[in-house]
Amino acid sequence: MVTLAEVSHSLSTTAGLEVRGLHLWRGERHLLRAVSFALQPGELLQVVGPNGAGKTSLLRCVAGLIEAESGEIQWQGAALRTNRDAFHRQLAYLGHINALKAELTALENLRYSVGMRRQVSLEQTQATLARLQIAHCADLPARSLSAGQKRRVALARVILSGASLWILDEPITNLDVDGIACVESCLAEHLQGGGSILTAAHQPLLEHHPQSRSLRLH
Amino acid sequence: MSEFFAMGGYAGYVWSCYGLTLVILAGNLWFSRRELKAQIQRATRRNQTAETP
Amino acid sequence: MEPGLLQIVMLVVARELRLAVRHWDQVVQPLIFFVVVTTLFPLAISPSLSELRNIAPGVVWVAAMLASLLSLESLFRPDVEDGTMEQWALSGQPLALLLLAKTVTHWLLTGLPLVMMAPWMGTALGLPVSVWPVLAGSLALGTATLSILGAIGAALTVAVRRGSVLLALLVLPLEMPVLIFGARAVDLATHGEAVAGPLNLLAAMLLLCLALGPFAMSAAMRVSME
Amino acid sequence: MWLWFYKLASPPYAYAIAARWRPWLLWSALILMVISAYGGLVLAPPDYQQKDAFRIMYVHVPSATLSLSVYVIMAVAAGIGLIWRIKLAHAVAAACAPIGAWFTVLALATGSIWGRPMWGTWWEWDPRLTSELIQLFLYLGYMALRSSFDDTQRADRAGAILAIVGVVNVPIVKYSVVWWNSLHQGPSISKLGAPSIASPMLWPLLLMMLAFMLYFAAVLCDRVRAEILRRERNASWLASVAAGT
Repeated sequence: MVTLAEVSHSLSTTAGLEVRGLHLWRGERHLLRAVSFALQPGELLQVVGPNGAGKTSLLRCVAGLIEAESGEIQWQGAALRTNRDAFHRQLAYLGHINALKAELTALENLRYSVGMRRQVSLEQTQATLARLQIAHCADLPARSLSAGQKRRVALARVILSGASLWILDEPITNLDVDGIACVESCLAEHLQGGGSILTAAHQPLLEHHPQSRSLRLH
Repeated sequence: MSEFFAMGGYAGYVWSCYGLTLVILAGNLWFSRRELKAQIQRATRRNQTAETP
Repeated sequence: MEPGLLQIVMLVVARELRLAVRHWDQVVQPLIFFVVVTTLFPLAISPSLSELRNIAPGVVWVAAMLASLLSLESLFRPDVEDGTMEQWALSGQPLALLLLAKTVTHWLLTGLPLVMMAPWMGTALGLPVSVWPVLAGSLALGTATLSILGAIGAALTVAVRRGSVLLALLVLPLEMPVLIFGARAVDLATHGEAVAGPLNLLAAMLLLCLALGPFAMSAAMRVSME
Repeated sequence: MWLWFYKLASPPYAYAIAARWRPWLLWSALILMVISAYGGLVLAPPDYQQKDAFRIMYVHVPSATLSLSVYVIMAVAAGIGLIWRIKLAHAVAAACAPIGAWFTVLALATGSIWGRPMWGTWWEWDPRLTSELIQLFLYLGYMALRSSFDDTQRADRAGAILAIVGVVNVPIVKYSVVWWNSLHQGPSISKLGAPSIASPMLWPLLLMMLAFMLYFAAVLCDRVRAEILRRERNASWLASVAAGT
């Protein structure tokens, strides 16, 4: 059970994401029990808990991929169900799988996925790939990239999408040490820019960041 | 009485239709009943387990 | 900043065409299947063209239906499995439009080649050359409707293991009217009778599917991706 | 005004109503069936053309009508469930499908048995029988799709979409089958419908239709209660409701 004391927040909740009393069943298992939290701009909330505690389901539920059995999700004061498209334009979601087409190159993948949301110049894309240390993979088909490189291309998509809310499910899987450091600097930069992050990971992310909190699921 | 059952020579067709109707309607009723009983048992068993965690 | 809807559609079509070029075999297979199925009937029935002529419209149409059904497997399943469909659903753009654009491109790659191949197969089954325009026209309208109805079925069964048999069971009953009017139009044409009626009805069914289909597709896709 | 709608939609309330109404519906259906069977088999004079074979009409026509109207009820319930997210509506749609499918099987069987003396064959591509057959495919498709999802909520919503697409298609199928059939035989000589019907023949038919509808409502009560329990997370209210009636 999540006690509100653990997740105290004082700021007004109209600006960010607010989740109240979320219930979700998977078959017979009562996966999410009255999960409630708020996420303000500039904050990172890390969902922690053992395997099978429902971290991924919670993230997919907040993103709008799964319909919760009961409970209320509000984005900037309005219920998610009524303004879903507006919410999704402000959301970048990274799931377990990297959402890359194996036959397309990294650049093509980014052009077709980010292009759905906003015009992004080639230089901007290449700069982001360079930032994630995979500039050399730009023209390689995704099929030939390593798991870590694919994860970085997916993270590049999140960064380039320009969304204010990032929902990242295990963002640093398959990444090596400096990959993790690089991702953490991107996350910090996003928070600084007023963005908010909801993530699920096994090891803590931006642990010592002032705006970083955690939500434990049992 | 017997010419009633003969159905003007179409006894086989008429009575097979009515027989089939009886079988399907009764069967449907019985299976629905059984399904309901099974669900009631499942629900009450689940209630018991829920009350004694 | 925000891309307009037309740009989005162009983006989807461009991606599909690029993927198709790199997966050329998946585009050609339904065509080969269409030819193979059509050649079964002369073997099964009789080599004499005069006999084949009166079943030719039905054979071509049934073969086209089965070929379109076969090609549906590769419509949504790859995208759902590699996660790109999830990004479409979360892009904030109308999913119905994206799926419609993808289905239309899929029709361009599988339906249209079928329409161009059909006259040859019709002739092989003894249909006169004068029938070609009606055969191609009715198939063009019909395969488009089949693609949309098939896409709804594909969206419903994409999350189901071994869903291809279920897909056929769901979609074929819905496609029977298309078969009835399509085959009838070609049959009337071979007897030189007026074909306006069935062709208009085929066009009407296509418009109905174009209007309502995409919403059923996007609703079904959102359920399948849960 | 909407209060009764949401009150009815709450599972315990609907469960209790179904439990209470079921015996009344069932007994009135059975009584009416006996009366109309007696009227149809004994009182009605034999048809001048089909002689006594036409008495099959008293079971064929009601089950054919029911097979279509149950599909429409299923699609409407599915639509309500999808749009307003009411679990009870999905429960009703799920409950309707098997009953409707069995009515379609009954209509097909009695139709082909009825056709045997008239056309001399067990199966005739008569427009009514053909659209009945396609109707059965729609039911089987719906039930097959539902059973392929293990999560009830997803099965409900996927089934609802198929039911709505199907119900839009039903008139199209009926019209195209009639059009397709009329091309071959000209005005249909195989009149499977009710012969020009005199009143002693008519009232048993109307009574049987009513009886079938009441029967459908009674069986629906049972199936809906089972579907409600299947969807209810904690049916603690079950003990309080007169269980097992």
